[in-house]
Formats: sequence, C-alpha cells, structure tokens
Amino acid sequence: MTDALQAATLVLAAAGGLAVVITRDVVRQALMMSLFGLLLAILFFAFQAPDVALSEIAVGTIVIPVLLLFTIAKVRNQEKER
Amino acid sequence: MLHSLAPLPFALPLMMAALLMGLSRFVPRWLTDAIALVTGALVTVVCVILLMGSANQPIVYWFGGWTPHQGVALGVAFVVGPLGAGLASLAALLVTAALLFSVKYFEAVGAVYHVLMLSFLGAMCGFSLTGDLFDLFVFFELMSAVAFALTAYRTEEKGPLQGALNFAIINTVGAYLVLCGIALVYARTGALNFAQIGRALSAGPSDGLVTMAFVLIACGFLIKAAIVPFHFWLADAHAMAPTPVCVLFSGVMVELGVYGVARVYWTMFAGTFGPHMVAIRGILIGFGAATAILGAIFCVSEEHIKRLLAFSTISHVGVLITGLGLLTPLGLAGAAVYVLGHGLVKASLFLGAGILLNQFQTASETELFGRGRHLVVLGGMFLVGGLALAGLPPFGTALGKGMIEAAASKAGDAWLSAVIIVASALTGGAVLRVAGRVFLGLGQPEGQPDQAGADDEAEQPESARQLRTPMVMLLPALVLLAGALASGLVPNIAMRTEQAAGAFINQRGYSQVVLNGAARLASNGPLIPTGPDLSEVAGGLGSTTAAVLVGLLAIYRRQLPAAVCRAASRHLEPPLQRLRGLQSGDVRDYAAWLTFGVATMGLAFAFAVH
Amino acid sequence: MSLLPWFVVVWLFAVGLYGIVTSRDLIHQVICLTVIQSSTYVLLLAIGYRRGAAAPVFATLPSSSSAVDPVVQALALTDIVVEATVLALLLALTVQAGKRFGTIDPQQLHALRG
Amino acid sequence: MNAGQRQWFFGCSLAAFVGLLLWGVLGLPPLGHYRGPYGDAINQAVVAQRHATDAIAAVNFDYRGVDTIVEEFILFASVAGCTLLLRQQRDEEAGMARTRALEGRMGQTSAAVTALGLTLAVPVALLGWYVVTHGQLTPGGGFQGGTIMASGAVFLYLAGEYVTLRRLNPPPLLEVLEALGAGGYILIGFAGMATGAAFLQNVLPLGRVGQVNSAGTIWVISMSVGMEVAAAFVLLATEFMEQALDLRQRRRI
Repeated sequence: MTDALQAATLVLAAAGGLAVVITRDVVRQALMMSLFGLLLAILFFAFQAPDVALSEIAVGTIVIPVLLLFTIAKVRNQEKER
Repeated sequence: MLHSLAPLPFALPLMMAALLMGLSRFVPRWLTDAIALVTGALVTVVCVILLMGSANQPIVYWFGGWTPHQGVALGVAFVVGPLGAGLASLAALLVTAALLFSVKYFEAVGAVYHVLMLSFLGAMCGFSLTGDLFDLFVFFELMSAVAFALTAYRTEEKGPLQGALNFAIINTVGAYLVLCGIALVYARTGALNFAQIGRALSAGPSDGLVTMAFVLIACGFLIKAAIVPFHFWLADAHAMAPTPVCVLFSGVMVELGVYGVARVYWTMFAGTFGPHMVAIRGILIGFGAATAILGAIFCVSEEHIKRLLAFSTISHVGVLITGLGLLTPLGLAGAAVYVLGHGLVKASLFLGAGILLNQFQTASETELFGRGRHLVVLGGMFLVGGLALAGLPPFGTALGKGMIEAAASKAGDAWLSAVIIVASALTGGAVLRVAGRVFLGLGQPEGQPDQAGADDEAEQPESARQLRTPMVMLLPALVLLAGALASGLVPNIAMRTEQAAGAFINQRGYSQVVLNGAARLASNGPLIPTGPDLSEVAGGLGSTTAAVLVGLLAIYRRQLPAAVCRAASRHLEPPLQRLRGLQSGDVRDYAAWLTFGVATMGLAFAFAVH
Repeated sequence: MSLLPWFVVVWLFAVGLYGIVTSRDLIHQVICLTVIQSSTYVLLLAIGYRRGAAAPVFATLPSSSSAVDPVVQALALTDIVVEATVLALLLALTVQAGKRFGTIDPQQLHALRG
Repeated sequence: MNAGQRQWFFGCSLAAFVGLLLWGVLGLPPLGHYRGPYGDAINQAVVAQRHATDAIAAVNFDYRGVDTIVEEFILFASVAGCTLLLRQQRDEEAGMARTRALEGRMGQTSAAVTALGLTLAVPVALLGWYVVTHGQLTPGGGFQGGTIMASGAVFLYLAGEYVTLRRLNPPPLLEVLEALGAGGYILIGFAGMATGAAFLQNVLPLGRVGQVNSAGTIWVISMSVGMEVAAAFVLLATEFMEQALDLRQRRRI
C-alpha cells in the first residue's frame, strides 16, 4: 500500500515537474506550481515526513504562489503600459 | 576562555544585525555607523585571537554541548584552525574597512545596508570556521542571499539588476549542486560532521557516488569561486555592485569558495581519493591554469576599471586553484598567504576605484585619461597596488606566489611558474596601465569611448560627489595596502603557514582531534625556518618587471610602428572579440556553460578515478 | 521501485535546468529553479526513508520502535525556507528588472555585454 | 551564442551531466534501506535527553540549532534585501497614487471574497499559533506555524482589508518583531554561555514529556522562530502587495 502510494506520487511528481517547466504562460505556471507543491506534500507524507509536508503546504501552496501572483500582476501591467 | 570565543565570530555580527534592524527607525545614521563599525572591529579582534590561539592546536567547539558519543556526532561543531581563523580575520577586517569607507560614500543609506553587511560578515566567519557539512551549506546560502541583495543595491539602474539576476540564478543552481552532493555523502556515511564523514569514506571505495558527491560539492563552491567556465557571473556582478561591496566579493567571498573546496577535499575525500591523487592534481591544475590565463587576458583587454579588477580576481583565483591543486602543504600554504596578500591589495584597489568613481562619476579609463593628475596619494596607491599585484617583494602576494612556484617545481610542474608569471604580469600591467594613463596622463587620449562598454546609459553616480576625497575613504584603502606589505613581512609567516597547512591536510589527525578529543594535531614533522629565498625574490622582481613592461606597452601601444599595430590587431582582435562575446550577459548562456563545466569536471574525475 | 526515487531526482534536476536554459521569461526561469530545488527534497527524504518505519514523532510511538531518519527531514525543512527566501529575492529583482527594462525576457535584457 | 547553438551546446552538456548524476545516484542503497547512524542515534536519545517527542523539532532547534539560526538569518537577510530592492520604487510613486490605489483596490474586491477571507483568516492564524506552540510534541514548530500564521494575514490582505491594515502601518512593528525573533534566538544561545555551558545549551527545566511547555529551550526557540517567520512572511507579502497595487491604480486612470 505504502509502496504503491510512493510509486504513484513519485511518478506524478516527475510528470508535475515537467508540466511546470513546459507551461510557458506564467499565470498557469504559478497554478501548476501550487499543484506541484501539493503533490510534493503528499509525497512527503508517504515518506513519513509530516513536518516537511506541513511546510511544503504552507510555503509551496500559499506563500510562493501569492508572491508569484503579485509579481506577475506587477510585471504584466508594466508591459501593458509600454 | 579562548574556547568560548569560538561562536562569537558568527553570533555577534548576526545579533547586531538583528539589533540594528529592530532599531532602524529610531537610531540616527551616525550611531548605526558606529555600532556596525565597532562590531566589525570586535569581530576582527576575536578572529585574530582565535588565529593566535589555534596555531598549535585546533579549537573544537560543540554547539549545545553535544559532544560526540562513540564516534557519532550528534550536534554541530566549529573546528577553528589557523587557516580558517585567518580567513575569518581577513573577512572581518575587510568588512570593517568597507563600512568605514561607506560612512561618507553613501549619503542616504538606511540601516538595511549595515544589516546586510553584518549578516555577510557572520556568514563568512561561520563558513570559515564550521566543521559540519550542512552547516557549511547554510552559511554558504546566507552569504549568497546577502550578496544578491547587495549587488542590486542601486536598483534605479539596469546594470546592477541584470548583474544581480545573473549572479543569483547561477549561484542558486550552484547551491543545489552542493546540496545534492551533501545528500549523497549523507546517504553513504550517515553523518554530516567532516571528521566522521572522512573516517567513513576513507574506509570505503571511491565509486561513482563518492566521486560525484565530491564533483557536485566542488562545482558548487567553484561557481562561487568563479573559475572558468563558471566565471561569467562574476564580472557582471562585480562591475555593478557598489564599490564597498566589491571589496568583499573580490577580497574574500570568492576566495571562500576555494577554501570550501580545500576543506571538503582534505577533511573528507583525501583518504578515499588517495590512490588517484596524481590524476586529480592534474585536473585541478588544469582548471586553475586555464582560469589564470583567461582571466588575465580578459583583464588586460578591459577598460572599465571595476570590470578590469573583477577579471583580475578571476585570474588570481586561477593561481589559487593551482596552488591548492598541487595537493602539498607548501602549495596550500602558498595559496593561503596569497589569499591574504591578494585580498588586501585588491580591496585597496577597489576602494581606490570607488574614490575615482566618486570624484569623476565614471570608472572608464578612457574618460578618466589624465584627469587624476592632482590626486597624488591615490595615484601612488594605484601604482603601488599594481606592483603588488604583479608580485613585487616583499608584499604578501610575492611571498605566496613564490611558495606556490616552489611547490610546483618540487612536484615537477615547473611550467606552472610560467603561467603564474604571465597571470601576474598581465593583471599587474593592466593596473599599472590605468595608473599611468589616469594619474600621469601618459600615452595619448583615445578619441571615442570604447564601444564595447557595457552601458547604454551613462553610468549613474553611486554617491554624491565629494569635493575633496574624505579621509575616511582614503584611509581604509591606504591601511589595507600597508597591510598587504606587512603580510609579507610577518616573521616566519611562510613557515607557520606551511605548518598550519600540514595540519590542515592531515585527515586522520583531524578526525582524532574532533571526534576523540586528541590533544594535538600533529603536522608532518618539524619545519625549519627559512630566510628569504633569493630565487623567490628574483622571481617576484622578474614578474614585476614584466608587468611594468606590459603596462608601458599598453600605454604606448599607439606609438608602436604602424606595421606592428596592424599585425597585432589582425591576429589578436578576432579571437579576443570572440572570447569577449561569450560574456553575453544572457543568464541562459551562463547556465549552459555551468552544465558544461559540471559535465567536464565530472567526466574528468570519472576518468581519474577509473 | 527501489530505484525510482533516484531517477525522479535526476529527472527533476535535468528538467529544471532545461527550463532555465530555454526560458523566455524571468518568472518562468525562477519557477524552474524551484523545480530543481524540489529534486533535492525528494533526494533527502528518500535517503532517510526506512521501509515500514514510522515518522520520528514519539508522542504516539513508543520510542524504541523504529522510525525514519529525522535528520534529513530537518535538513529538508531548512531547505524549504531557503527556497522561499531566495525565490522572494529573485522575484523582487524581477519586479525591478521589469520596471527598468520594460521586459523580463532574458533575451532582451541588454545592460551587460562584452 | 544564438538560440540554436545554445540548445546544441546545452543538450550535449546535459546528456553528460545526467549520465554522471545517474552514475552517482545508482551508488545509493535501494529505497527504504536507511543505514544510519546519525538519525538512529537521535531517535534513541531524543526523548530521554530532551523530553521532546518530535525528533525533527529537537534536531532543528537543539542538536542542529546553529543551522536553524543561520536559516532564520537567511530569511531575515532576504526580507531586508527585498525591502532594499523594492524601496526606491515606493519612494518614487509615494503619496497620492498609493492612497488612491488602495481605494481602487478596495472597490474591486467582491463581498464574497471579503467574507471568505475574513472567515479564513482567524482560524488559520489560530491554527498557526497551535502549530508553533506544539512543535516539540507533534509535527510542526516555529517555522511551519509561523508560515501558517502569515498566511492568515495574507488572507486578510486578499480579502481587501489591506486598506484598513495599511492605516495601522504594520511594517515598523513587523520589523521589530522580526528582529526580536531572530535576535532572540541568538540571545538564547548566549544564555547557555552565560551559565557557563556551551552556546545554545539548554538552560531551562525540561518539564514533563508530552506537556506544552516541556523540552526546555526547544519550546522557547520554536516560539521565537515562529514570531520571526510570521513577521518576515507578512513583511514580504506587504512589499509585493504594494508593488502590485501601485500598478492597478495606474491602469484605472
């Protein structure tokens, strides 16, 4: 059971990493990033690391996407102005 | 008593940084300056005391009192030896000098600048003193994070921003390489303490995992040390960072990368790599020599003074890597003395460049032509600094270089002397050329400014112009230059450093001291104090003369016979242009070079080990 | 299965590097950096994992029973903070670059050359 | 290099790099065969030595406490760096534009978002507090809890309450809290030295295993880290929020 969960999340993480990289639109990429973070958190639970999973949820799915979206909002508007 | 000083070099500046941040809105600028300066000076004193105190026996300090239990380290240790403490002292001295210089240099600088400088100091000290692999990494990261922010200090300009971005992206990838290497080492040994890892690795084979672990860690640190082909970020960041920050980047941060490799190699990998030492020596010397020569060529063909100094740092790092790569106590000791001498000279030259920038609002040699005639002291300083960089005895640079050359000829690699002489002659000659043209007005002014120059906008002043150079700006520069002279004159410094280097590379002794509390770390036997070696003095004078010739040639290159000029430009210009074209400013190119560099280093090690 | 995590680690590192080298947008590049970093978390946690062992939290677990390695988890935790902070710094640089250059395409940043 | 050259050059290098990495990682033991000794030594000793039941918190805040000090300062320096990098911009566009921007921002937020944000913020902040204070017992600790507390504040921002909060001018207070958290950690380290023990050595009673205020300094350090992390992330969010806001305003004009 654990083995299957680990294998599945590992494969999904590999696919998720690729998806994050090949998504060239940054807004969608930020959302992918946040999903990828969630996936990693599940992976960490599967590896018996609840502490790390908790951090990854807080950082990877909240803090980083929020900072990213603020940055994107700023930069996008700037480009529009030019 | 001495023992309990060990945590201070990192804890004190960090605590003061937090204090300044908390008080930043309530404390006037002069008090911020004073607190930062006093902290810097205190840390310098503490580091020097540690340097003296650890001369015969390293100081092992276990944080939290977690002494190792049956050879397993539970906590983190600082292992203070003379080389590490010496580097920490240099870092603290340079931070103090840079802070003093900044008092008048930046007019409206908030406490944030001081907070970052003190955090930088704490990180550098911790990096030099720690005896734990992951601790080394976190100090490395702190150093990086602070450095990224400081590089982009002048955010209103394009150059610093791009320089900082390139610096940050490349060095962050480097940090992940280090982390992967650490994970591999941990998987094999189940330890993070250098001594414990060294023991565990020495007992096993040097297979793919161990080799790649070393390659990844070393590449991460060598990216910070900016050896070819990882060097691209350095020129971008150094030319664009504020001058007092450049002092720290060139004077000590880059050298810490080299120190990191040395520490990692000798405390952990030397045992398992022992049978392949000859091949590994070849790899390190190869990378070092290539860096020394390429950096020197870039340096002498540059006319922006700060970029020129940055390229000269790359070249000198190459010399350091060759010293280290000889894998002998003498070579390592030479590199250590050279770090000290070079750091002080380079810091003083950067401060001089900062004074020029402050006075004339430009660092372009062409634009500055002849305008420095009235700055007698500064001109003299550049002249002496150029000579010192070229290796004029008795500066510390000359001594260190002489020791590296002696080590090279002992090891049968006498050709390295030629590499080192070329590197010193070109880098020293470039500075002498600047001194001659800017302060003496020698040669002819050049009509149009160099089009290859980086700026598409006029360089903005880093600081408001001062009518007369304030003493607080000139004094640190002069003191550092005097320090470079003094570093070559310390009684028996060569012998003491060689002794310290002997202890540094004694892996078994190191493990004994750290894990079993052995009383004394024996070096490879007693050393006899030697007087000044005549051949070293002659070598130093030779490279200085060569540097003067290079400088004169560069100054009067327009007066050469026309045929010579044409032939030179036909044969030298195209390859030079192509080389300089690689420095594209595009971070994606740099990342590709990084991958190439790691792959090359990895393949070289793979062949060396098999 | 027993080698799968190591392949995933190498894959994530390589994919992230590929993203950095081919990127046309600084924000994209910065996100690719976090993909590289995520490979280090996977590596660390997989190294410390022990089959059938529980998390090293002894509130519910008798302390004698076998648990996975807490050290790598502490390291990964530190690593995550480092990631968040470096990312914030890089994004601040990106915001500023957007203001000064009017673009965040690395190909069109032309302040440094030669 | 042009794009094509770079891709070829990089492609070949990457192939070699991946091959080398595989050569390295294939020397690892198969998954699930952790051999120790570091982790096992800690697992065996932690409850007896430190009266803490979460071994990770004990490693982070005691056995390897120095790492965490430095980690806190990486965060601290990054926040200082972001303040530095984003500061000049704010000076340029200060004054009217910002106030108007904030009003504009408020108008844009829908009532539903405001309600959702407000309902989320308080429980999230409380959860963060719980996670901070129970770090030595159950998974969690200063870092995780601090981040969760900070996300509570971010929900408030997103709910459009930023204008109200902005009037309170949080950054100075946050900076002091951040400095207290980071400096406090080092002071706890010095407290160990003041009693003649080593830097960061425990100086407090260990308490009963399983109680909230057990585990001596681990608990105190966890609180100080929590304070620093929460303040630092809120500061970061504030900095970036202001950047994003200044621009929305301009678009409206």
